[in-house]
Amino acid sequence: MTTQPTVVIHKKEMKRCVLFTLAGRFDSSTARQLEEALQLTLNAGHFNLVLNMAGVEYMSSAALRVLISTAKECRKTLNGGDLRLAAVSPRVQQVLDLAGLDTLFQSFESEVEAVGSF
Amino acid sequence: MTTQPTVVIHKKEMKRCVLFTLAGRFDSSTARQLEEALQLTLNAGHFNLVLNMAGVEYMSSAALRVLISTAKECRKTLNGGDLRLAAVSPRVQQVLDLAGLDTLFQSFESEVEAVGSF
Amino acid sequence: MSTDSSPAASAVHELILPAEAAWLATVADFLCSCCAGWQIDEDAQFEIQLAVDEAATNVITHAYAGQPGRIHLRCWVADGDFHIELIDQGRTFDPETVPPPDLTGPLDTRREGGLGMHFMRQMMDEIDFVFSPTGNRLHMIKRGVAS
Amino acid sequence: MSTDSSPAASAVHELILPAEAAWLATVADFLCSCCAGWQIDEDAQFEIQLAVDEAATNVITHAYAGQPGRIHLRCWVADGDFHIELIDQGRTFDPETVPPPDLTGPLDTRREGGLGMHFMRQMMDEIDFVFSPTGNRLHMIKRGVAS
Ligand SMILES: Nc1ncnc2c1ncn2[C@@H]1O[C@H](COP(=O)(O)OP(=O)(O)O)[C@@H](O)[C@H]1O
Ligand SMILES: Nc1ncnc2c1ncn2[C@@H]1O[C@H](COP(=O)(O)OP(=O)(O)O)[C@@H](O)[C@H]1O
Repeated sequence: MTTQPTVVIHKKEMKRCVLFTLAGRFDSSTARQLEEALQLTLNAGHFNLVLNMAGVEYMSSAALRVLISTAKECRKTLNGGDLRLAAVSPRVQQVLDLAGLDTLFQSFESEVEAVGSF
Repeated sequence: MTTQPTVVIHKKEMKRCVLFTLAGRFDSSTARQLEEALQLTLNAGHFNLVLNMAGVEYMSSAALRVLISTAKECRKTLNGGDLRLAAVSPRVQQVLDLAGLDTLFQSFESEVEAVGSF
Repeated sequence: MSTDSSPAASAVHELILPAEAAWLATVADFLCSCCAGWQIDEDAQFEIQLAVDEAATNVITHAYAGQPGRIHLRCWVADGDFHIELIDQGRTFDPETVPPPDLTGPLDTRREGGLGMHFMRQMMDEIDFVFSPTGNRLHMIKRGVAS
Repeated sequence: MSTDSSPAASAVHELILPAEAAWLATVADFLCSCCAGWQIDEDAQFEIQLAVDEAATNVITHAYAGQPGRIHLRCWVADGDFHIELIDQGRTFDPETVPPPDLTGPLDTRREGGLGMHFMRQMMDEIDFVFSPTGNRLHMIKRGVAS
């Protein structure tokens, strides 16, 4: 049964990056929660971010907007941060492809590889 | 996300009774599936039945109708069969109470006790 | 009739679906979303769901009696009360003639069925059937459940 | 307009909800139930969901621009094609003037947004806006997905 739209955004600070584990349905309502979580991290001065997308069932253009703006902010820092993706499902890949974003985000099969890339 | 209404009806033949483990939402659509499963068992000559209700999230009067008719059939056999309940949740208990059926079905806290009662 | 024009009333949420039992789970999902939006607690949600499920089942089984048809649901909140209307174009009946069920006899004297209207009456504070040429309309109210 | 009177057409399922983003998950549930009933496969369901979600988001964000309002959804199947209409009473716009998004430039030149209409066009076979005094109506068709 549905209650309110729910997503899970789990954040873990690692040595060289911050790892977010995302799950659920990211539409224009819940994308806002993602935006807030990422913005807080940027405000705290962390610009190396990994998003583990394995649990993301659904993602609309509203979520892409958040990924794009966050990635831009990361990259424009002096030390050159980045937002990288891990464990992208075929569904999420389809949405990235549609937006022509597939080549613009570094994407890794597993969380470990993505974290290890920083 | 919802797809089609789904219930799970798992059946296990024990030495002295047949144990059904039920899960999901039993409304007038899915109560029919329960009716079929129970009827097949009665047709096979089994009249000692235990229903483990732990997984039942919801039950309407359509499901009670099935419980009543099955219990009647069990009890009218020569050797006096019965339909007994186990692990009834507060929600399901509320529905049984509303129908004045709380005292008419033997109900046990656990599956083991219900199976052991035969 | 609906009080959604009063200042204390919420928007009306509506769902129109085929009168088939397979859609009852969708009705439950819809109610669940509506109730959550109005901060209706889980106990009251369950009671509303039970009443609406029984009402919709009666429309499917009795009003349309297996014939194809539609059920139109409208629900809203006004002054803390939850309101729901079920509208159908099936046959009419006289709710007054529905006998109360036997809730005390032994099992072998119990009818199989005849509990739906009883559940609706127990779960809701007010139940009102209006039959008109534009359709049958059942209005149910559960009081003081919404914030 | 709707073709639900043709012999090959299904019943029309309808949902009327507040134009608020919190209701998008309910829209998804509703679509999911409708699609499952019409044996629409999961890939097509996902594509329909994406198009409708973008369309509903635009109604909330642009047509009503944060003002209270309603979204009326109607969907049906005819001759194997899935149809959906979104009706709102918000402001109108000219879809022809929406520029296609840049899908090839480097990240720092990409706009944040401007992808919704592109997604709708990619996911559906036909998209048709009709603006009239009774409301704005977006009709989308996905062909050959229903059995
Ligand atoms: N919406 C309806 N349209 C026509 N007849 C109805 C409707 N609801 C109830 N009835 C009549 O009232 C009777 C009692 O209904 P109910 O208490 O729900 O029990 P049941 O549906 O199990 O018979 C039904 O058998 C039917 O004759
Ligand atoms: N339903 C609508 N009502 C009014 N304006 C709309 C509507 N849908 C789209 N638009 C206009 O078209 C533009 C492009 O929409 P879209 O491609 O979905 O991207 P975005 O919503 O991210 O701007 C919007 O910025 C808005 O000006």
